[in-house]
Amino acid sequence: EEARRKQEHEAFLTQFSFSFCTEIIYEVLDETIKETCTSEIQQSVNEKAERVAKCTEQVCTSLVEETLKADIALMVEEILDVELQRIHNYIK
Amino acid sequence: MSKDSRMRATINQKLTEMGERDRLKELLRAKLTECGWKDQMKAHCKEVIKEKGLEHVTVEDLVVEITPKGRALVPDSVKKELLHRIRAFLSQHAT
Amino acid sequence: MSKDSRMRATINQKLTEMGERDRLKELLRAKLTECGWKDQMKAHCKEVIKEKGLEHVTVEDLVVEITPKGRALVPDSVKKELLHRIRAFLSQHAT
Repeated sequence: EEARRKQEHEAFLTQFSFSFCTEIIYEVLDETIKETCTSEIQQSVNEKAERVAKCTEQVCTSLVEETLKADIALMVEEILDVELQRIHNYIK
Repeated sequence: MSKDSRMRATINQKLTEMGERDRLKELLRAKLTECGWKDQMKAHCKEVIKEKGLEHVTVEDLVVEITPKGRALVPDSVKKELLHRIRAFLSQHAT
Repeated sequence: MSKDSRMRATINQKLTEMGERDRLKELLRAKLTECGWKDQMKAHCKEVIKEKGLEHVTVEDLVVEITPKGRALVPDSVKKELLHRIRAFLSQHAT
């Protein structure tokens, strides 16, 4: 009787160990996966925000550069024209 | 309540009260990091986000998507070690 | 094409398609006139011509000569306002 009880107890412990082990694994996996997903999405959101900020600044700089380039060229042409005209008039 | 259920409840209580439950969880977390499982999960998350596009994926979607792989990738050695430790605790405290 | 290039292309496309790029350039021109940038640049240009002699300068030379000063003289407040306006536009038209 004692041996039978002992055997039954052992079988119970084996079965309990397996189910408890699975329970712990699932619990930890669920928690860790949720944490990982949350932090990865957050990281992607932050990276995207940083990229948008950086690229917006670059676009702004290129827009300023483009405008300056065009306006400076135009201004120089106008000033040179006026100066040349002034000299022509003087020579005449 | 059957005898088995009572016994299960008692052992569960003991595992929690003695802090073994938390220690086992910590051990598992450490092992998952150590064996590279966590890095694999991060990489898989990145892939899914890239594939679906950040604006089309929620935390819940991502969890659903990566959980099967997460379960499959837990090394047998880690499971065995955990089981071994549970058995050792039980043989000390569940006689 | 890198992620950054794609992002810049998208921003530029959005600004161009909706006419905002031209409006921003106009705003910049107005601000530059308002803050005296244009007058300073004209004066600087005339100085260079006087210094080098009209017969020794071309449009290209002059542009190269005065552009660095032109860049340096754009007030930070103007650049900031422009950047702020681009950000506001993008957040209003975010998809």
